[in-house]
Amino acid sequence: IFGRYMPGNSLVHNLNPAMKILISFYFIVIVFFANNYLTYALLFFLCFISLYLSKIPFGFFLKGIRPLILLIIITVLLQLFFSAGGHIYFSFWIFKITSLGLISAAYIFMRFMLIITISTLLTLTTSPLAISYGIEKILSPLKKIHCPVDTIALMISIALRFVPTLTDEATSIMNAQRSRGVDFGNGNLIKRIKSLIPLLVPLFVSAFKHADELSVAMEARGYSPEMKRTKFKSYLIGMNDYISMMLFFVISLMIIFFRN
Amino acid sequence: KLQVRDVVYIGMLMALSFIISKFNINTQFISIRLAFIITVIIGYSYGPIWGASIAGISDILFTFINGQMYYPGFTVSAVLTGFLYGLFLYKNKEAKFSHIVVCQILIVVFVNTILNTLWLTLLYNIPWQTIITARIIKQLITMPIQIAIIFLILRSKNLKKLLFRM
Amino acid sequence: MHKEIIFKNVDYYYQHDTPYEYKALENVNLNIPIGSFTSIIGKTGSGKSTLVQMLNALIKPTNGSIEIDDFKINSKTTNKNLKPLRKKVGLIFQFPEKQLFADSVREDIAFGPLNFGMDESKIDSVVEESLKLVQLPLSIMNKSPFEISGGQMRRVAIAGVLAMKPEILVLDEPTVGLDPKGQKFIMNLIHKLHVEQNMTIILISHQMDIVASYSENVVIMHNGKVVAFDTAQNIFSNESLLNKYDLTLPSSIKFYNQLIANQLPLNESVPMHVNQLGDQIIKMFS
Amino acid sequence: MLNNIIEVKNINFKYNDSETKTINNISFNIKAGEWVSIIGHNGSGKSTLIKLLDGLVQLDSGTISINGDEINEKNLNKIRKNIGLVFQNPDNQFVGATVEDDIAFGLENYQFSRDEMIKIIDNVLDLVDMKKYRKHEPSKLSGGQKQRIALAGVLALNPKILILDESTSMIDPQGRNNILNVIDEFSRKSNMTVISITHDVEEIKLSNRVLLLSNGELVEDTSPEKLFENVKDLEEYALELPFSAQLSKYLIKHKLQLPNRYMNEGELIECIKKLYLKM
Repeated sequence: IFGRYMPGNSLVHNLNPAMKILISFYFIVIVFFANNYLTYALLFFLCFISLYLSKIPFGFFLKGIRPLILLIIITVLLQLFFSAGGHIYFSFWIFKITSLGLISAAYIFMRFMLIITISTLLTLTTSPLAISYGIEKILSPLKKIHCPVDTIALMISIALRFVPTLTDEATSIMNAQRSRGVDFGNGNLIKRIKSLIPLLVPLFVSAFKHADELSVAMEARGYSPEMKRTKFKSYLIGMNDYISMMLFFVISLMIIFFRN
Repeated sequence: KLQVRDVVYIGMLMALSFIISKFNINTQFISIRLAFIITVIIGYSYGPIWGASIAGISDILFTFINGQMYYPGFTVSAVLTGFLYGLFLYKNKEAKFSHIVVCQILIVVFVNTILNTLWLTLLYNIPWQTIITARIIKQLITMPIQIAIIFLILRSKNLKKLLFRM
Repeated sequence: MHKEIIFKNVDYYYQHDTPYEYKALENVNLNIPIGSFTSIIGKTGSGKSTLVQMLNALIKPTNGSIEIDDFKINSKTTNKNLKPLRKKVGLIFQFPEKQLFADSVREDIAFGPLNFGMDESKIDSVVEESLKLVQLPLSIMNKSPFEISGGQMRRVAIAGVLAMKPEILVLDEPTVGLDPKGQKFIMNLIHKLHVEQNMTIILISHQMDIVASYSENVVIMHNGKVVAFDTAQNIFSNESLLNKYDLTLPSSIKFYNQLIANQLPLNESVPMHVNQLGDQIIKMFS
Repeated sequence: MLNNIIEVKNINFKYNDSETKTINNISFNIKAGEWVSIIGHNGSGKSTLIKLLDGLVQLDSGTISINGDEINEKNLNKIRKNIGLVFQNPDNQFVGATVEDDIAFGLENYQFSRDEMIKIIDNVLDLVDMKKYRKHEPSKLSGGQKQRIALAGVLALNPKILILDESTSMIDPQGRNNILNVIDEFSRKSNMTVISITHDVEEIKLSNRVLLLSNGELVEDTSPEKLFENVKDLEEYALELPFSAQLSKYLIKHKLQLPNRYMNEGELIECIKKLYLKM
């Protein structure tokens, strides 16, 4: 499975992808403005509402953030030990746990959880295809300065279309080389880099062969990069999009107001 | 100016960057990310503007698809890296060693060391002094490996035939 | 020492323990005799490729085990010490030319043997021998594997596996995408290896004419299960069995059945290829 | 009298990096509604020939007219709309990330409106019996299914000519039959011309006419029956004799009194039966 999209039919799933990406961006930026418990609480409130509305099972969501747990722990520990100041609770060799350290560890933990929650939620509720559509829409004002947005959109969709194909191919090339005695992921640095050559060379060769033939097929189907094309895919911007946008905007104003 | 083939090639290279990032080499001390090879290839074949745009878009797209934590600062770094590779390597047939070295040093100093450290200090809320030494040491180890790989790609006749079809 | 490759209660789940889990093999029990030519048939997605990849421990059974000689593969098998097994069982994948990577044909063929620790000094003779087996001129050795024709690429890839001197050769659709002449060449090569070197052959194929003409045993797979395993003669005599699993009859048997339907007295066993059918017809006239 | 939908006159073509001509002075006409097989060994120029027909590579000399229009740089778009091309590897012609997106790709290029697209996609998915796969991704389809989508994608534009470039050689027998049936039916209904590059005798048997290429030259322009009967070294042209021909060859070699001409399976059975009853 490519990406971690979880198909569904919730309000969050059905938001316009461009809008969803913009809102996520906006959210990540306002996270950095939060600096006291109230402002963090507001942001968590927003996250929980979104999560609830997405109808994603909480367990599944937790599984989704599992790969990031190590990162969170390390960060929290870093904070705990390195931002000194205030009352000292515990001290061992160069490590000290201080009141200030505890507070900043708590803040950083919350900041991480927020960014991760919103990124994960976006991933779980938006298919790769919808993400590419969203990026295309966000870039579309650039058409005015003659930026080839449609062409870029096609590049992205070709990329997404071939990720599963190339993944399968990479697996089968690896298997073929394994049965010829290659040990992937073993040995020292040089040995590891070397063991990638029998994987990467065939992978590139195959990818470019796909590319050569696909470009002929696309030309045969009447495509040319400069032409005008109509669009099959379309996502409407509905009432829900406006409401969510407003909600995020209002909360961000509150954060500006309540921060220290 | 772009042919149909170029559109498909860039799309395919983006897909490749996603795939090969799964084969990053992680040892106890350092990790080598392979996707920079793709940025080099795009920069060499299509120049700084395409290099920068595709690097930025790939960063956003794949971070979201993978469900990693998104942070806009790293998109800025990716864009700059793509731009620099394009600026120095675009249609650089001779691929002079000095060009590659200067290019990689600029990337290491401005992007990897200054910018990325800045993003990390902002993101993790830690003073830069605590991580800068470790980061510099890591850069000093990976830089020669990256230079060697770029040099190999741009200078090996066989690899060039396979990787650059335009 | 076993005289058989033994699959014992083998299950395999893709993405085990995830929401995407899906069962690719279910309770497979199969004993393939060493030294035989066994074909595996079944629709796309029936689990054929999954099954044969287990012979090299590329994937390991979720439950159950596989025994090949002294090797036992089960869910606990680690990736260490697999080299002797992988040397013994040569795998030729679909479109094997996709595995070519080296600067020269020679280097590519030598890759496997070198990985398995063959002496540098013996490499040249092994490469030459393999090229002769696949009937390519030695002059091709120093060419890049990407500069030769598609048919030649496939032969070089096969030579690369043969150079490892496997005792068991597993082939997944080795003739797909080749023209009839190329197909015949590959099948004759496999047949020759089987007859002359007594190599155990396990072949996956969709082409019933090929399966019928060459194999001794046939396995039918359907939805991850082995639903039939018998001699080729018995399998292909059982038309309703083949129909049940959406498999076609070989041309020779189709024609034979039509002759029988026309009340011609061909009372022998079903013919496995055109010459056998021809012989039966001639016998009918004598 | 049927019109010539394709007229090829004295065409020549050579690739830049090659020393010999890939296409050497070929001329032929194809009538609307014909099903023509093109055969020949690898490197005989078959694939180049069809790329020339679609204007995907440019002629060195000679002319090609499609539906009355001589191919030049300006009318490529019109020419290509008349011609649907299905290639060998189903993976290398799938542009869209889902089935419906892929079929839409060609329609978007010819600027159909969204409403038209929805209708057309519905129709062609019905035609190739893939309606329930509409939202599926290509990686979840079998080779045969992908090839059916490729076919749907070109039929969506209602082409006058369908060209198959070894389109069935990489898929399993059921998939192959399935596709050939769809094409057969569609071409009869809409008088679509079919040109197919193939190594497969079953496919050749479907055609009215066979063009045999060798080293860039057109060496035979004949019917399937005559081909199986007259051409001695079919294997040299990357073909295998049909089963009935193989069998009668073997029987004749073993002194059975069969007529020395090509017979299809039915004819051969009749012949053997007669012979047996006479005995």
